[in-house]
Amino acid sequence: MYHLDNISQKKGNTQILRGINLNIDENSIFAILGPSGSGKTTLLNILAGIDRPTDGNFLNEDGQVEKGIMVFQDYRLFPHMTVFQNITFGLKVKKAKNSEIKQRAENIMKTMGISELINRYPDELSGGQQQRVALARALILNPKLLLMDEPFSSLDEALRIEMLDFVKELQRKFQLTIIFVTHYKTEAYMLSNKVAILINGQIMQVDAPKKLESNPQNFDVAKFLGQANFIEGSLSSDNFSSPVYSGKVNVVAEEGKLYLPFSGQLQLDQTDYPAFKGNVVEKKWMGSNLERVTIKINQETVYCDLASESVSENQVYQFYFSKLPVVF
Amino acid sequence: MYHLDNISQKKGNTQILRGINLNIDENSIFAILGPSGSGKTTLLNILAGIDRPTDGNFLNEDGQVEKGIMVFQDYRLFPHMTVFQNITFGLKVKKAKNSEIKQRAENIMKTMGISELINRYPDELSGGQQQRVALARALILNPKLLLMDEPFSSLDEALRIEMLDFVKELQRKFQLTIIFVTHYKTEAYMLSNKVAILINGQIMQVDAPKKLESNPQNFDVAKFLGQANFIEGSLSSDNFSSPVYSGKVNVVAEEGKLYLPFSGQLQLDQTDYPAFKGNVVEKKWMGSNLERVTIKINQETVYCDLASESVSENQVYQFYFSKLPVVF
Amino acid sequence: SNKSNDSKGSEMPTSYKTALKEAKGKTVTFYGYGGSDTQNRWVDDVVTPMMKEKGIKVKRVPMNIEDILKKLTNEKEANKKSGNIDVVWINGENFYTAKKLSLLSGNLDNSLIPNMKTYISGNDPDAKSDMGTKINNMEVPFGNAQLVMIGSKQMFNGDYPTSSEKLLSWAKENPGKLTYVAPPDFTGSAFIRNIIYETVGFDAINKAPATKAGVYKAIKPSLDYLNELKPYLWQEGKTYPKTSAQMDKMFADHQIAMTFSYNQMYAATQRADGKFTDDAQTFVFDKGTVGNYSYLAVPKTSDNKAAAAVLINTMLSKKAQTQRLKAKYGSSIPPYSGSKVPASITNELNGEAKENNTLTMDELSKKRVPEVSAKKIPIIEDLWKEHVLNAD
Amino acid sequence: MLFFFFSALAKSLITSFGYYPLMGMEKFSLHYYTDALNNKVFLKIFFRTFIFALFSAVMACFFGVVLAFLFKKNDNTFTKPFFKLAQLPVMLPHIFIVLALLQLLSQTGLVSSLLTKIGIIHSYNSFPLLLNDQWQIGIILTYLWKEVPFVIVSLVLVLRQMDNRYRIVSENLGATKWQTFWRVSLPLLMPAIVNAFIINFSFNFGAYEVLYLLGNQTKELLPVYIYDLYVQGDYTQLPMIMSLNLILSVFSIAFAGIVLWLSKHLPGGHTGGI
Amino acid sequence: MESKKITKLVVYLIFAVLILMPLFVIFMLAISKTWSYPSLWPKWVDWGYYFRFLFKSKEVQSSLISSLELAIGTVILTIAIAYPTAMALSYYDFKGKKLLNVLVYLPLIIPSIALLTNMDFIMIKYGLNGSFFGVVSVHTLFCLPYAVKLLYDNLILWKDKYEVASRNLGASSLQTFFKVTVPMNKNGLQGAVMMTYIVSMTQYLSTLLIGDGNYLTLSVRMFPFTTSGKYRMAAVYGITFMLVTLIPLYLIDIWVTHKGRKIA
Ligand SMILES: Nc1ncnc2c1ncn2[C@@H]1O[C@H](COP(=O)(O)OP(=O)(O)OP(=O)(O)O)[C@@H](O)[C@H]1O
Ligand SMILES: Nc1ncnc2c1ncn2[C@@H]1O[C@H](COP(=O)(O)OP(=O)(O)OP(=O)(O)O)[C@@H](O)[C@H]1O
Ligand SMILES: [Mg+2]
Ligand SMILES: [Mg+2]
Repeated sequence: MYHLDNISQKKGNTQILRGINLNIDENSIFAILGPSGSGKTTLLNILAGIDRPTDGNFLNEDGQVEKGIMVFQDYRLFPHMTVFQNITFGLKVKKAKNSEIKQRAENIMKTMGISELINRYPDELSGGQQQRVALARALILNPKLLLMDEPFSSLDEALRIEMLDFVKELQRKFQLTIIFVTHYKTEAYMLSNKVAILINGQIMQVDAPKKLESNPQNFDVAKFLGQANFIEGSLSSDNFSSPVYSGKVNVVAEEGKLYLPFSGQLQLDQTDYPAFKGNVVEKKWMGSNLERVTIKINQETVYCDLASESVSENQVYQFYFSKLPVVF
Repeated sequence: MYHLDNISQKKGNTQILRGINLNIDENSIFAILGPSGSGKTTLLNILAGIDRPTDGNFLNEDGQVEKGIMVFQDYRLFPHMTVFQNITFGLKVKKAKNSEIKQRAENIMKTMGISELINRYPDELSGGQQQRVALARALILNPKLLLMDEPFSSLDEALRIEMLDFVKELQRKFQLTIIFVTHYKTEAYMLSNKVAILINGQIMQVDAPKKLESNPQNFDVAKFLGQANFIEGSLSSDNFSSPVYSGKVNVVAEEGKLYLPFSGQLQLDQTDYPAFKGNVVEKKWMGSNLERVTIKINQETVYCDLASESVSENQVYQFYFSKLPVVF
Repeated sequence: SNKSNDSKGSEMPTSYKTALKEAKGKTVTFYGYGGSDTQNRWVDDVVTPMMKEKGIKVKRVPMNIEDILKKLTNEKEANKKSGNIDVVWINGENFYTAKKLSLLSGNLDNSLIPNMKTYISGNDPDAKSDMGTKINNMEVPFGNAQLVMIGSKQMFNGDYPTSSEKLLSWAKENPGKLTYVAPPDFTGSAFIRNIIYETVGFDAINKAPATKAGVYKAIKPSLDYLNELKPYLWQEGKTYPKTSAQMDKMFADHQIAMTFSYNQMYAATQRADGKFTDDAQTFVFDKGTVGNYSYLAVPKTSDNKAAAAVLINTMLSKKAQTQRLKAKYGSSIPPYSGSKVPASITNELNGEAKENNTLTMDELSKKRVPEVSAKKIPIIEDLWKEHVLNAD
Repeated sequence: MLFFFFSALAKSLITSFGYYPLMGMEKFSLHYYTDALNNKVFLKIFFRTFIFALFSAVMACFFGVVLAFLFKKNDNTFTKPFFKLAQLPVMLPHIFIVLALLQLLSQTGLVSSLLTKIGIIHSYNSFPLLLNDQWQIGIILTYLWKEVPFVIVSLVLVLRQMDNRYRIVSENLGATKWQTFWRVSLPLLMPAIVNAFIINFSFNFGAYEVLYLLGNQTKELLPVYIYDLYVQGDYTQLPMIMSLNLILSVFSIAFAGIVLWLSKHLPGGHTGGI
Repeated sequence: MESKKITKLVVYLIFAVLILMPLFVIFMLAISKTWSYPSLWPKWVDWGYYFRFLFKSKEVQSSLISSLELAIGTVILTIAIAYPTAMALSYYDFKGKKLLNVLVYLPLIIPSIALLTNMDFIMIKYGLNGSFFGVVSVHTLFCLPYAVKLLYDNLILWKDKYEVASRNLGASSLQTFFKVTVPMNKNGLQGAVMMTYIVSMTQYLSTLLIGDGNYLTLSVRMFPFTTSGKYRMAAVYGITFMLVTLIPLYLIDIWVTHKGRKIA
């Protein structure tokens, strides 16, 4: 178990992190998900021992500082080294045997699909290739604690999934602890069963993916997990009233906004919670057999992801909530 | 109409682009989608006049070279300038009026959510903030031809959608031509109605998003758009036989692989094309009300995205193709 | 490095004999101006081998006297009893300072330096005082220098300006053809002193108190003379050559008609070197020119006083001084007292003078005037700067 | 080593306060400083020296920057030999160029000879006085000959490391070559230029050798003024000499500080990573 | 395009002439006699003179060795001090950084009369005058401003981005220094080594004063000749000086530009 104990960070006049407390299981993959500028990189830098926090500390089970190996958001490939030299840097400085170095490098380069780039210099690589080299450079070390800062952001989906699988397998095989940071929730969900939401320098929620989406703990989390409509209205005890929907709701916070995620909450099938009648004005195909449907209810616009072809444009449908809606 | 006429590029011994021909409508958004290392950046550099192709040329309707304004994949913010100075650089060198510069900068910074960063230097920004500044620096110019290289890769989903909307609006308002490059297909689909697939330095297909997904023109495209199972089997005329499925197929290419995309092809509802019976061994929640379901048929494993909760683990279901399956 | 522990410096031996014995196997350092290759050659090719025969090594260190002095004062300030400098080439103002700071050891007398006894008479004024500073056995002369003028035969038409009046009138007729090196260059400074002798005489300056006001009062006519000359100098006296080397080049190029040197054979050596032609003729002022000796001294901190004494004696020896008459060693006149100069040397000198068409030793010594007190030299230089250079 | 250095500094300082027991001077006082600062001649020389040092350093940086940019790495035919050539003067002591200039530029020098031969001038008298002249031309030429290459070398060493990524961006955003140079390349090099400038200025302000050989007596410069005092060998003047030296040093340091401080506020003052 | 090339060519030629002309004059001075107005060419030229002199003269040879000894010692000591200093200045923020930034120039600024004479006093006091270490440390002092600033110019370009990465991957500080810092900033190092070597080589007064005559380097022997107008001797030393500076530095330059590659 790793303990983040009240970590705060301030740079210049900006308070970037505000008292972060977290416990991270060893031998697991832990994801930190948060919007741009929320402090993810700053936190990871502290965990890697690169930056010192203004307050708090990061200790392992034995109460000791452990420095994780980092995959940097901006790659930081050594510009004067070839791909091979970059990847084997960590092993070289550990004075591993040459034959072992070579073999491990070959393996990992194959997995990453960068075998042909072995003698290239970083400035002769594409963005995604650089990112893979950066990933390989850290993964080759099978570090006990691995820290990854948006490690897949420049990879296409197919590659990303391959990489995810590879990382998962590596974690299982070598019993690594992986803390990784991303702004891309699907990635977090796919890699980890425990996701912490970092917004504005604070940990807002730590939960399993599905729990997060279904029960965001506050408005900020809901908004960030986003792809949701927030309908303005007025609240009196647990009764909400708005042009779109008026009726019973589950009150989580007092912002007075009805939370309607694009997917998972609205459906056409009948349930106990009728939502509204609305006119489908536009459909935009989104891949994965989904369509983003734009619905007009009176003057309000609501978006909703539905299965492809389940509705037609310019028709009015009755929508239902799949469960009692939530108000923040 | 912009014409890409047989553009080829070679660097060192690597042939990066191989005779690219494309026509791009003015006043539209054109997406180039391709895997990592396929040559997207290289192509965009040529369109921006930064690199000279070894062969071919890029001309506008009048047969002239037009230099587009570029959003660089690696941002390239001027390290010695503040956010404000970076953003207004293009206007400054055009000698725009100070009051105008200030007003436009304020507007765009507000839209990008970086107003508070106005006096920061690039090395005091997070990755996503840098990307937004890079975007703002180009967008503020309302350039006739705008080239964007993975402009949203470091942004979280909520922000990305805001940015996409903003770019779309800008395009409409100022009648821009936008060519943008991405590896992230949803992004391409959301921004553009015409997507070119660039793989291995060649344009493989140019189509509307939905058409692309439903009718990939060859195995490479299919694999890239991917999130698909490719089942090995043998083909005799239009009859395919494999442990998973044997029967009639639509033959596109002769690789002899059955193409089963994770989503959109397999369903539980009955159709004219029964696929196979399989045992659901795992479900992984994917957000957006989808679950990735792992199905075992004999020894083979097939993945499939289904609506959440539509199947249960360790049960056997009958699956159907939504249309006649395709073999590459 | 040949440094010894600084517990104590060596003692000055009492006789040359003990010195010789003590010095065997030692290395003695000779510190002095290193810009004269003829002189360097003399030390390296003549003196060093002679010392080697006596079992002593010589190391010549080219260092300007102000730096040597500063080093010695530093040693003293740091309370060091021993140092690296064994023999110093020194004279005039610097000797005055060194003596005042008691940096030098004494006892350089006839018993320690036998050649002093042989060649230098005790009442030779230059053996008793160095520019007005009593020597007190702290210095031994080892070279003799006298300011000579070198004129262009062609430009002066054979009629050299042998007095300040002649110089002035020639200058008025030929504006821009004369100049002198600006002090504190030592030949330039010597020229100005020589003009003082010409205009007010040695006694006037010699008796003047060593204060700025006193000297000014005494040399006012000289300064006036120089100011009168000024507009007829090269560049109208607005600028002066900075080094004698520069002036020599101007002379060689016939840009100016006259240059100076502290070495009476200078024109000859320069001719041999291909820098001057036969056009260069040596002459002196009728009333004489400034002459002075260069001396050797031994610092108190010297580690090798015995070897130092041997070196000084060797430099003063007839053998070494005879060699020094050769052009390649600078054609330097020995510092021997007039009565004690060996005949062989006189003959050689006169022969060479004839051969090179310059002044004989006799003529020179007749036209030699003594130096002013060392203390007054900086004052004169300051006054020149104030009243001539910067006069408007 | 630093200990030696600061001890030496302390010694200068103590001496400059008039404490020099060797000459029997044992009282501390500031009067050497006040005297100097009240001395019109000294102040005039000081000001002249400052103008001179500033001018030479600015010129050196100007030509150095222009040349360094003209022969940047992206065109290879000139760059390599150019850089090698620029290294040459850096390697030679100043004294050499003095020697060569005397031979070349004195009124009877080679240039004058050449001009006379081809009939442009009548005789050496019409050749302008370039050495030991009122305007310090000889000194400035010497300094330029040494310092322009120094600026070039130190800039090229940085330029080599700096790729042209930012130049590309700038041009892509519509800047002209000139604007790019002015707004992007130059600011990025700014710290290096400032460093070279300060080094040159400090040298020009404090070194005496060249001034000693090529200066003009009526337009004396500070280092020579001090050096002449020193050579006179009058040790009672040592405290005064030290105080002048320290005034000179403190001024240079303050000037360097001001330049560095100003440079933080110039474009390029904030140097982020590249 | 074409006219631009021509302009460049012209500028280049002018530059080359301006640089080479004085060097040529020095060379000619070393091998000639009787070169006075208004002749454009010396009357007497002996092409072999220089080399004969060089091989014959024990003095030149021994001073060459002294010069090299000191220069190499100085380069080592200077780099050892300058590198950490430059890294601290360019990477980290600390109290007194601004002050240090300015103080670095001090050895250059304080006139040599004040600095050296008092330095000599200190050296004498601690018995270091005449020692190798003493001379080298004084040389180092004068080299430090150049070395620190040249290294700084380069280090500031990347800051410690890559060092951080290297240490994070498990490299020790020393490994990081040799495998990352130095190769990435080899241009700065080249500049620093070059300037240090040159500055050490050209030290005159400090070598003489602190060296107590134990190190009669080329500069020490040459200086008096130059000031007293023995141009030929000075030129001979000068040429030698140039050769021993030129050759090693060009070798370094070749090594730096050819080994490895540009960093972009
Ligand atoms: N040196 C600095 N001075 C002031 N503020 C800073 C500095 N460095 C970073 N910040 C601010 O701290 C916040 C967090 O930055 P951080 O890089 O940790 O974000 P992030 O979560 O990694 O974002 P992204 O996903 O965009 O990379 C940002 O708002 C950023 O502007
Ligand atoms: N200087 C070079 N020398 C040789 N090959 C190069 C060079 N620069 C790029 N390449 C190769 O060209 C191919 C295309 O590169 P490019 O940067 O255009 O890819 P990309 O499509 O933008 O990829 P990504 O999405 O990863 O940024 C890559 O395989 C890359 O390795
Ligand atoms: Mg980040
Ligand atoms: Mg790319």
